[in-house]
Amino acid sequence: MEFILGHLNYWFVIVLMMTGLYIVISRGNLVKKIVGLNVFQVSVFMLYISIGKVTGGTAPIFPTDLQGKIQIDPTIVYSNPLPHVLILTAIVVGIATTSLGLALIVRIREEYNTIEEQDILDQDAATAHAENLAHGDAMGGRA
Amino acid sequence: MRHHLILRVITKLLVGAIILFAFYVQFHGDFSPGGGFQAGVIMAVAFILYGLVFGVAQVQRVFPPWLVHKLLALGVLIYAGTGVWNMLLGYEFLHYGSFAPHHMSHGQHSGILYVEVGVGITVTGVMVAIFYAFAGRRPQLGDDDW
Amino acid sequence: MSSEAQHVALSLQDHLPVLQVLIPFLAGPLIVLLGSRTLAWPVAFIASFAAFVCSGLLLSQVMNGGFISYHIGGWAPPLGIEYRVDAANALVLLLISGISTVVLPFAKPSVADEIPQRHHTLFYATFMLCLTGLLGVVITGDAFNVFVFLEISSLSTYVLVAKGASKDRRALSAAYDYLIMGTIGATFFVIGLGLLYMATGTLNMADMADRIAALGTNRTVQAGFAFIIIGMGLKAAMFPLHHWLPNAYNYAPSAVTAFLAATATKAAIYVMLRFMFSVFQPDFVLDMGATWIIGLLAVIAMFVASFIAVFQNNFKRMLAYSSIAQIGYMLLGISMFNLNGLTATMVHLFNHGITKAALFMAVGALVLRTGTTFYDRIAGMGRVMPFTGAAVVVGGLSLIGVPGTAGFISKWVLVQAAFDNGWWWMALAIMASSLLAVIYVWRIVEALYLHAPNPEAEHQEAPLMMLGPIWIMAGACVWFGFDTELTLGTARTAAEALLAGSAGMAEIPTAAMH
Amino acid sequence: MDTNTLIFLAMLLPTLAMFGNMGFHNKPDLRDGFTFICAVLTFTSVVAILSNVGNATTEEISLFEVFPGLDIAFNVEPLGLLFALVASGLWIVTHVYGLGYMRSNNESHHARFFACFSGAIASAIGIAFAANMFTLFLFYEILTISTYPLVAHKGTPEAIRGARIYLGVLIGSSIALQLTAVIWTYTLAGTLDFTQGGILEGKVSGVLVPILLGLYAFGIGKAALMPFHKWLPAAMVAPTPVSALLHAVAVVKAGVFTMLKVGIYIFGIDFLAETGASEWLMWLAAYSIIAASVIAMQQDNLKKRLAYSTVSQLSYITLGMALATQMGVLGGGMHIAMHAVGKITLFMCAGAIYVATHKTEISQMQGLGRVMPITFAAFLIGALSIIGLPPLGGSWSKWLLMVGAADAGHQIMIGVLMLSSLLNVAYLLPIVGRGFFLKDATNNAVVGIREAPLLVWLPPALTAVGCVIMFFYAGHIQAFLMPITGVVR
Amino acid sequence: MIETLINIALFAMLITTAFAIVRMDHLFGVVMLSGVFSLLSAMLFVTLDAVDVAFTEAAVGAGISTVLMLGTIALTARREKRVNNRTFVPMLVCVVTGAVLIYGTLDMPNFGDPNAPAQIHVAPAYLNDSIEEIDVPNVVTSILASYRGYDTMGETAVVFTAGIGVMLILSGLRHRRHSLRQRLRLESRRRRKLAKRGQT
Repeated sequence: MEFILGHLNYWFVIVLMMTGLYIVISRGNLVKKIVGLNVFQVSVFMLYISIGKVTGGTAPIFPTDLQGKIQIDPTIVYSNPLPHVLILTAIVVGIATTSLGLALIVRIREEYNTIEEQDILDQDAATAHAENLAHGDAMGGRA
Repeated sequence: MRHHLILRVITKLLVGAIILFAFYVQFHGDFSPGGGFQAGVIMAVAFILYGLVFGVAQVQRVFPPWLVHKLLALGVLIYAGTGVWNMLLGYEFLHYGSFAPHHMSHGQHSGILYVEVGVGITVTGVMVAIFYAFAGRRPQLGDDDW
Repeated sequence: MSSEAQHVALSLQDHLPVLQVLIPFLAGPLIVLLGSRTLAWPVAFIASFAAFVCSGLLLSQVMNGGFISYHIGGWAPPLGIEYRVDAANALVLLLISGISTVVLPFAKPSVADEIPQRHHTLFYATFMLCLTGLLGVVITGDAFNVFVFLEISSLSTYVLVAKGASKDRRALSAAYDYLIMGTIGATFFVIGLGLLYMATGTLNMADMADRIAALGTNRTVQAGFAFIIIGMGLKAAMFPLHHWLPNAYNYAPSAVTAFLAATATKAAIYVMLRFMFSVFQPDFVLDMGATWIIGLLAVIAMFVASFIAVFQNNFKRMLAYSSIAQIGYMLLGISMFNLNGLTATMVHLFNHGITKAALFMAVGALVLRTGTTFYDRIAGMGRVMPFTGAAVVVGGLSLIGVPGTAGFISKWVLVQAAFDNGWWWMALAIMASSLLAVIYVWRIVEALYLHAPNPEAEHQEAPLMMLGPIWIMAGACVWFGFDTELTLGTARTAAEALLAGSAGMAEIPTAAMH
Repeated sequence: MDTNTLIFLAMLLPTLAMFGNMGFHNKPDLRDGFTFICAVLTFTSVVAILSNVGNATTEEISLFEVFPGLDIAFNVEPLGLLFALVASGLWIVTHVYGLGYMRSNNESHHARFFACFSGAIASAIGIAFAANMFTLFLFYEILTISTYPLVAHKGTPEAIRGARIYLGVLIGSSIALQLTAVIWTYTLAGTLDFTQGGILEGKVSGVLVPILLGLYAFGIGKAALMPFHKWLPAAMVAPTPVSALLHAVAVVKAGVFTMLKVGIYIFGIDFLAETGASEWLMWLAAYSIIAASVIAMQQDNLKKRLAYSTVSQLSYITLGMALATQMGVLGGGMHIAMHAVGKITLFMCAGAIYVATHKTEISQMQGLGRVMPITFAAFLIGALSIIGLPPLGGSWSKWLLMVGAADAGHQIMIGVLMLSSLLNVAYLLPIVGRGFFLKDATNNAVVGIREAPLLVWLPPALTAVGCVIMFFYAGHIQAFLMPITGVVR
Repeated sequence: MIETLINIALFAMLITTAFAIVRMDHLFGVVMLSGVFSLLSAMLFVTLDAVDVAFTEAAVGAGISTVLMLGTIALTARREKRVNNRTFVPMLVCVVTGAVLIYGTLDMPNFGDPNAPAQIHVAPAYLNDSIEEIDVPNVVTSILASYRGYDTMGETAVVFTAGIGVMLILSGLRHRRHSLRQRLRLESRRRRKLAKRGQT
């Protein structure tokens, strides 16, 4: 029981992660893929933050007095600040990726007039087919 | 959205407050949650809001794109420059202790301050730049399509 | 943290590890800040060259064993981030910075031809960031720092690939696919790191290695291992995870392809090696049965990708598939799991890098004159561009592994490794897959020489700015086919350290900063 | 000059000729003259090496080390010296012939042609003087690559196809099999130096010995052992000078030379004899000899017929090695020289016929002997030498091979050799007979045909005379080669 | 216990949101749900004592990225076209990956365990020494800007890369979107340029 309770958090996170991953690889809409990627990444952030949590702990910010001097209270338990730092970085990386992805989507839409993966693949396949017709057998056979 | 009078008035009031809040988050990050990154985002939000309500052209008059470009590079250079300065002082890269060799934490304080400013500037610049880039494209949908 | 009184001022020499990354790092924003199209290229080139010098100096310090540790911010690991240079990563650093220094002069005319002028400033800034990211990934001794720099390089790579869109819109979808796959890979890597952090409480690789060794069998660590290998496998285009690569390489601007093909996947392979051997122990890797899986995938890659390469009608795409096959050789070296095998991986990483750089730059020269990379359009160009054509031949021979070229050396060591394990059938398989290389290389040679030149093309040799870099790389292919002291010697030192596991990493260096 | 300098000179001069051809590509006379001088000087250097060292084996000189235990090194030993002499000597003749052939046939791209030709000679000399298997392999591959443009020279689809087969078989077999064998040897023995008595004894045993030998035997595609012989007929699309020098002398001889080197200095004859590892190779060689001869009989294209004849004759040399007896090896070594002179004569005659009449098929050659007597006389002498009749050079090497077979106790092989001689008669002499004695049915074709130009008919005439001379000097060659068997030290 | 219940409740909402994202094909709704997801996760981060992270996630996930996504769908399309032929392979991938992860959890320390390796190895050093060494109340800031300041510099570079990347990608001409007049003007300019090149 204790094991289950102690790991329930992680399992929830895993379910979320896999939902995100599922959206990324199963959906054909480019924007939705990016949303999925976000869900996936945010769930990973949860994994990290869960690692840092200490039962009965508090946020790793020391109390200060009015002059800004740090008060040290040995009874307070702090959660692990390191994962927080890592995740701050990771969030930034995430938004950077998202914005790039979205910028690409805007351009793709302009060039292909669609943001559905299948349509893009079809158009690319058509282009490739045309290219192969033009260039394919010009070399006297396949090999 | 030129016709939304209330929006325009409130926006004008809000922008100042948001910028103020951004500065608070920037320089109070040592004591409470927040820091350069969050401050940068908030600062950018101020400009984005202004741009959304008054149009990109308006905000670009206040905050011209060329300045945005310079700023986003400048922030990174401030951060890395802090480290280079430490190196010039004969210490490791980003060893803020070098700013006050005899009082460790003072040096650390100034170091953190500088780099957080760098982060803030870059993040503001980048967010605004991204907004400009997206806003520079003509939307496919009108207001009422939602 | 030492007390202030004892602090000895560091010299430039001591700062080399951080300068290695810092110089290109600064160059990126500097180019943007200057905002000048004329200054962008010189700044980029100088920075890249300086990084090359740094890596040369670093390599000369560690090529006979030992390592340099640099504590960024003065915080000793595991509190702070550590840069740690040993033979393995010094060689990769040299490759990456060297390739970028050679590709940049080539890029100048190529980029001018392929990318609209108003983008040049930002293009070179992005290029510098990509270089920074790759160097940072390779040099660091901190596991999370790998992720941060990996993302710098990845993001800039997506952008660089997307810049091919001014010639072919498919560059955009290729970049998007790469972005999705790359981000999944990076996220897998982060998950793996999280699991490792959970089990060890540290992020420093050397520290992690000690703690993992102390843990014994631990399922969290095992899962972490799987995620890290798969995550890096995606970045390295390990066989079933390679789908992003052909399109990305094919539609990216020529200069970008030349740079990426020679460096990006190599950096990922290096990280894989580093984690497998230095963080997890060699024994752990064996217990996981990872060598068998990697070996199997490698062999499939060698044959399937080469086979696909044979049937391409597009030079660039053919080379992309050949890259996947060649990555198979590197992974095969890992799966051999002996000294020669790892040496082969390291040395092939280097040799294949220079070979592909030469070939992709030659492609760029052909694109400049003909506008495309299809066999029928570049046909006969070997006659009107004799030097470019000859470079293709030299690079192609190195790809096949003909003696007197760099590719031969790596193949030699790899086959030797197979014999060391008594796998003579594997030796034959390696050689048999080389036969496919003979076919796909020779198709392009025939196209270049045995057909009448395409009348629509510009009948002129590539400019000197391109020929120089192409021939530096082609020359390197030949040079390193004979002089193997640098490549093979360093690779062997690196392989020894890697096989020693954390023993090659653990002790606190005597040459520490203070 | 000391021997080391001469070795480098012998490789350098053809390389120089190669660059000369590229450099002076639009000054034909200067270019060809330069090449001729280089050819003469190359031969002179090889002769000078001969006068310096005789038939001794010299210390190896390492050019540099690629990695420990593996260097690019050269030395002189009798077999290699013989090969170098043959290759460089015949280069002079063939160059002269090539000039005549290319100019009277209006072939294109002379500069490229002669540049590659010189490059091929340089690598052949490199093979001859290689002191270890690695160096030999290096030059072996360079030889393949430098001859590729020669085969593809005409640029016709047929030439491209031929060149593809040529390169595919040669590079393919050498990379896939020979290189594997080389690396395996290196892993086993830790060295690749050619050592009297071999380096593998005691390092490998059991079934692995024949497997390793197999990797070598098939990997040395240039030796055209069946079933890796296809490239040789395919390469006949090349201009005749190429067929003459490269595909009768340099390339194929490089193959069988490598085969002998492997047998003598990597495995060691005694080791082979002891383990019986080469027995299967002997049978395969015997099969090749007969099968190729039978195929040759069915060819109507003269060059193709000669090509299959070459396949058959090369297997003599492989057989000599596989017999693993002193006499066999000697015979094989001598056959390199004897067959070279004989076959180059035949090829040059075929080229001369082509130049004069543009005929390639044997069935069209009725009566040509009477209008081209010198060419056909030379052809006859060459053919007789190949068949092995005294007083021509070919008889001696065949004799030694038979003695070797007897020594080894394989009387069947004597039978094979004799049968092969009969087959040789059957496919070579009818050509001459047709030329001299048959009348063309229409009789039109002969009208207006004259002997080919001087530069084209003189070289085969010279080599035909060479065939005769070699008969009388065979004893010298045998004595010269003696050290390779390890008897005289 | 209450913390646990809150956690479970938050996770339940998160999972519901995530599933709703999978099901929904109206992109505007998807984007909004993604914002909701970020806000919920920010709340979760608060209960897990990560206030800095919560702050950032709220600002970035619910703020900036939602705005960007809205901007994108404004420029592209509102609806996802449903192609439901690919579910098996993605499902398989997810199940296998999830299984590996679950396998990995089996040896994990319990959630919130104060004696977990992560709690006893490096983190205490930060918590104990940073007061003396850096003297900043927010330990996250100390680590972020000093102990691991180099990572943060890298992070800044990532942001910078994204910024110039978006500028590079989006600053091209929108050829298909030009009005007729613009197109004509561009055409004449190009022709003039060609003519000039012809003269020289």
